[in-house]
Amino acid sequence: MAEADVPAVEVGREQLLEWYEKMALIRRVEELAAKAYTLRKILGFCHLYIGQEAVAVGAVAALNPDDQLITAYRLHGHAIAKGITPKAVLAELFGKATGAAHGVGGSMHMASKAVEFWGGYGIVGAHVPLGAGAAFANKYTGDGRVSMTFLGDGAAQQGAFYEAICMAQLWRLPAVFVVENNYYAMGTSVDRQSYLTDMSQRGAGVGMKHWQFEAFDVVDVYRNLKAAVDHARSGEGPVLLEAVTYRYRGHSMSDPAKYRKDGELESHRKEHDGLKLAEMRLKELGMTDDELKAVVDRVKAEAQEAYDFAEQSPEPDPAKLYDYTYAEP
Amino acid sequence: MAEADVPAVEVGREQLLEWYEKMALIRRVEELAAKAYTLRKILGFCHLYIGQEAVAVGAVAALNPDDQLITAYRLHGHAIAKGITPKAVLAELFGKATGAAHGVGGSMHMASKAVEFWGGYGIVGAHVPLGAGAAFANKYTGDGRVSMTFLGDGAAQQGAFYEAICMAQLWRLPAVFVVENNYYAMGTSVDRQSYLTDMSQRGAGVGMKHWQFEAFDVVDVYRNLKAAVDHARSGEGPVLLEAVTYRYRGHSMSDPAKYRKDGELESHRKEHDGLKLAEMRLKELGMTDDELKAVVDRVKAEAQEAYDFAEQSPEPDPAKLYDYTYAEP
Amino acid sequence: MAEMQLREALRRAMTEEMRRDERVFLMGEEVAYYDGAYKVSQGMLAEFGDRRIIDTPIAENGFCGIGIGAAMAGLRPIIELMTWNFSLVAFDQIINSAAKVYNMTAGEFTCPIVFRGANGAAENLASQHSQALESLYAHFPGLKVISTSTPSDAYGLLKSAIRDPDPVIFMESELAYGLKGEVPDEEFLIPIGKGEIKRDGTDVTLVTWNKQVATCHAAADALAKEGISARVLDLRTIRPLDEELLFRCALETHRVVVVQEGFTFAGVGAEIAARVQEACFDALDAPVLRVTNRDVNQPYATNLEKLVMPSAQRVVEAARAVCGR
Amino acid sequence: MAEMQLREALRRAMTEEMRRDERVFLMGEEVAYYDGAYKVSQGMLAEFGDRRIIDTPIAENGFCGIGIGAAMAGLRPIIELMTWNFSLVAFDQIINSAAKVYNMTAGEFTCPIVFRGANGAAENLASQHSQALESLYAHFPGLKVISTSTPSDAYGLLKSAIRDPDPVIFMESELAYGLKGEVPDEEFLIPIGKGEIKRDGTDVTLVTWNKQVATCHAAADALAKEGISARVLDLRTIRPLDEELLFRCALETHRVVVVQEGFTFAGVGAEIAARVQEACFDALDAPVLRVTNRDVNQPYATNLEKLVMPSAQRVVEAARAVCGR
Ligand SMILES: Cc1ncc(C[n+]2csc(CCOP(=O)(O)OP(=O)(O)O)c2C)c(N)n1
Ligand SMILES: Cc1ncc(C[n+]2csc(CCOP(=O)(O)OP(=O)(O)O)c2C)c(N)n1
Ligand SMILES: [Mg+2]
Ligand SMILES: [Mg+2]
Repeated sequence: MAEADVPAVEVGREQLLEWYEKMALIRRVEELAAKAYTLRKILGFCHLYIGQEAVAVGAVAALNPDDQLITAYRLHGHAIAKGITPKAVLAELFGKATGAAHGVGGSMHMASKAVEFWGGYGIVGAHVPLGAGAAFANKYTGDGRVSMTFLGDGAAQQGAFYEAICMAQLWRLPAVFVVENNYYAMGTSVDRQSYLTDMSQRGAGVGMKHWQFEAFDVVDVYRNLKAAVDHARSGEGPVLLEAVTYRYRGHSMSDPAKYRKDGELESHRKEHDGLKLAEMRLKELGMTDDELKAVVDRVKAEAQEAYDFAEQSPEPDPAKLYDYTYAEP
Repeated sequence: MAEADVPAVEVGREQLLEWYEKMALIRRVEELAAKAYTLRKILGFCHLYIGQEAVAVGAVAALNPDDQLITAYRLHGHAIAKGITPKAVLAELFGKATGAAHGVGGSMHMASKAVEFWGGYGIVGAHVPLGAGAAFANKYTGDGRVSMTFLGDGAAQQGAFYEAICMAQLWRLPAVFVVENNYYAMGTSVDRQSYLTDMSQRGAGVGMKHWQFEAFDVVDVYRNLKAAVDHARSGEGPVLLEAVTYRYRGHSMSDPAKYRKDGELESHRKEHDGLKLAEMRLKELGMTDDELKAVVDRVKAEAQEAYDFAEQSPEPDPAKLYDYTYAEP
Repeated sequence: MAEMQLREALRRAMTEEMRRDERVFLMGEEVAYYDGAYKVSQGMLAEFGDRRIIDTPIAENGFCGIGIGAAMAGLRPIIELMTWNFSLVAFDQIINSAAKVYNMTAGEFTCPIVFRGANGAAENLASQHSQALESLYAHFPGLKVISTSTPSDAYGLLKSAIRDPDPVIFMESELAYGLKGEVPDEEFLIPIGKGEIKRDGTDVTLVTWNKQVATCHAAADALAKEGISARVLDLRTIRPLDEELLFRCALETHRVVVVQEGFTFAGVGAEIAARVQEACFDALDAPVLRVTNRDVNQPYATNLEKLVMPSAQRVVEAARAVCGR
Repeated sequence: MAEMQLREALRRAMTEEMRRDERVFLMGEEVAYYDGAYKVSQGMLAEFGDRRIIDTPIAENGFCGIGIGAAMAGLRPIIELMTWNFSLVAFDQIINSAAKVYNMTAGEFTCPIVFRGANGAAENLASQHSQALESLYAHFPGLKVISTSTPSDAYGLLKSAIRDPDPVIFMESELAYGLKGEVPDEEFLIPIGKGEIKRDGTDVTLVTWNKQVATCHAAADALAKEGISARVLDLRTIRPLDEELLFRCALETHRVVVVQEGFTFAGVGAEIAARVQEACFDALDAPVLRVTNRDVNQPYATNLEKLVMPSAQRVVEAARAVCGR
């Protein structure tokens, strides 16, 4: 299958609106996180997903609720898309007891079994075998679930990724691997870290179904991911996708991102912004500016509420220090 | 380039005879090693190369003497082909002070800077980055050398291999990687360890020039390796080859090799034996049975002499125990 | 009570656990169609089929990670590493994933997985294939580490390891796979974290585990002839350490020698020495001594290799020294 | 004598060595066009060009291995690991290749390579990004291990490391990169394997290295107010250990506390305790105590993290304990 062969999908107004709202919520939550970071309410590493929201939201739309999703440290978008609340996300970033990981994980590590959001990992590429392991379990139990693993273009250079896709293909695991090519791994552009710049080509080397697609428009993302998930669920084997996207912020909060080409960021913001593209589509479907504004207001309020919740939540209880290392201490 | 595009080569009688003799020597040395192993004169692991001799000999013929060669633990063939003497090889297997590694390495580890034989490694796949590193040095110094790295079909599943070929291609290193597909990794046939059974296809995933070829006839090996080495030396980048071969013995001396398909070994011995194929070619070029027999006798004598040398050599000096861990103790 | 080899005891433990719990499976190189590189899993493919006895490509980092993911999904993987030497390519998955999943997810996910295989030197396998690596793994909170080689202990502890909710490092020994010992017929479990006094004695405690227990027995025999009564404490579990028993032995014998195969520097032996001297300082008549590998990469030749490894002779000398002989 | 930051001292060492020896190069993630994740290599691309200052993909096992191969070919690679946490994916190459090349080739090939980067916790980086891993590397014969954070020591030792014929693990500290110290203007080398007394004292020796030297200075200040005179011994090199100086300190102060950031079990602290009690048993007035990380995976939240790390307060308490206060 190449991108051209991916079947078209019908996406109604309600559906699209829901996706738009989710994307807007992710962005707003992260804007607040950025603010909190400069106020030193959030510490350590904080990797923002702003610019890439369409990928997480469109991809999760292609999953069943009990399908597993796993990602790296740039996780806020995936977490919220999969169902962790903004409150739990921001409280975690604030290092509070009410956070998704009780303040133990911070920006990079949080998870929820209830919504099958598997986290949240900081060693580049190392979570990819875990995602394949989820798919292994799905096949082992025959429960019909599919696991979806997100990784960066940089992560695709790691041996862990390679070994995972080799075995996923050998064993025809129900897994979808999505390389989010956001142009850079920290300060290194894709062409400086790999001879082939389309990471989906790695699939050719191991015989895996693979293709690349532009992942700016949430409907495009949904369409491609739906095809991939359907394929994986059918039992025919895994899929490796490259979703071409772009990150607007630096690698982490401390990166001034001086490595961009002139005008690159501006042109992406103008032509490829997932929120803008969804707004345009919604307007085509008849939504008015007022209706859109109402959504944006709702999102702002929800994000602000989460921020306040995070701020007011208590610190972790020191007595629990030893509770997070062994399940059975 | 596909195998079909590899230019033909002219190989004269003298050349072929030399290769034949080297192959016969390798086989004879290993037959003696097998004997010594059953007598417990050789201990630990001992992985024989019998059946694959054409690969090492044809490949080394395509190298300059100062090009580097690195391989795994099934190394006797490559070692002798590159220029370590049978005496030094067998003495090493016997654990003697006169061995190529002074008795410290055994069957799996031995090396010689003088002939640029780099060894000799026991962690599957882990030497592949070292081979790429030799090529890195060649490019860094601009000395025009090419490194050649041998690995097994099983080793091609390791992340270390993948990372090495990714960077070798990104940096256009003067390197040739040769996967010796000998049908099995221990007891696991290639189709049970990889979805694609032609490991050269891994090159497609990283954009590296690659092809597969049958490596039974030493002239075929030379022809293909020459093309690959020329390409690598030209500066256009590395090459990944799969050499289809077959091992006659078990994985190591303790493996009864019950996993073979019926008749598989016999048909290889009959139709694909590198020594027989070379004999046939030599006869076509006019060599008589007597002339051939003289070669075989010479080889037998040389191997026996090495065996006796190994047997009579002294054990390593215990006072040297601490000499082999730090260059500067 | 049946006599069985270590490999049979391990097999019995895995087989029983797989019969009682459908979530348990075995994965590793050559575990299925080859019946195991060291025949530990012999016959298990025939009983359980290749859905549950799974041969892997040679990709330890990948399949350890796949096992971790499967454990997070609720399965109970047993991952066989052909030897622990090869675990170093999977080190990141074991340390940065398995040992930290419970932490990183704040308990949302557990990681009930067993990594098991042969540890330590066999013979004449040279530097890359002869390492005893328990000291590495015991360093990390989040892991439990077991190292044992009597059939009965291995059986009872492997069963506990498989049922444990945390990742367990389970270390066997290639040289001991064929050694026989009594194993009770009825099912039993041995709790993780409990050592056992394998031989009583009053003058010195030899603290050890896995195949060095045999070395210590030999040393104790020799010491007995010199009138030194040596106790042999088999730790069985390295992490968590059975401090109670360890300190009790130190307090009772006033002299301790740790016998650890493997590298000395920051090894388990150092940990034991550090803890014993801290907890039992006033009761000690002599410093805690260590008998470990000589500080070199392992050589191939037999005469050199013998110099490197702990030996009964070296244990005897250390015991004499702490007893002031 | 100029005041410079740790990162500048490291850069000066690398730059001087690259000027004097064409075989030296620097390779790692973001070392070139980004000027280094922590700006250690700032400006080096501009001076040396991208033939010698080389950005890599995120493939540590691969590029560490490529560095090892390059070293075997006669070059003198400096491999920057962004942090030592990420070295675990390259652990096999560092242990099974670098530490053993000289052994496996019986000296035919040497492996003159430096692996360097930030070690230990910065702040609020949680369990995967906060590890101090010197105890792992010091375990293995074949490696040399340096861990230091004063600009002057880092300069002199990094130069020695680059010129050393063996693989050297060189550990820095993210939190210390910006700290300033005096570095003499004229070129100098500090020999590998030599500790230094950073502050004299008579009642207790605080044995430590890298940024815990600062913790110990703070503790010594506090102890001084209580009338306890604490000596601060900065080991600087972990392997080989400066036993002579270490034992001398133990014999002179009769009490020793080891302060080690990182996990406790089989850590460098255990090694020091084990050696000191063995060599100086009769001279010790109290057991050797260790101040290390609490035995848990590192949490993100500041209040929890503070509980985990060694602190001046904890050092003070340990020092009081060994001094019988
Ligand atoms: C094994 C490892 N090496 C290096 C790092 C440091 N690091 C963190 S993120 C990153 C870049 C990853 O880029 P990419 O995979 O493209 O993901 P993105 O940040 O663009 O989402 C690097 C080098 C790490 N965390 N793990
Ligand atoms: C990392 C690692 N895993 C496992 C092993 C055990 N082992 C040694 S050789 C081998 C098979 C390798 O097969 P292949 O690469 O095809 O080479 P061949 O033996 O056929 O030459 C295995 C699994 C090892 N040495 N290293
Ligand atoms: Mg990226
Ligand atoms: Mg093979």
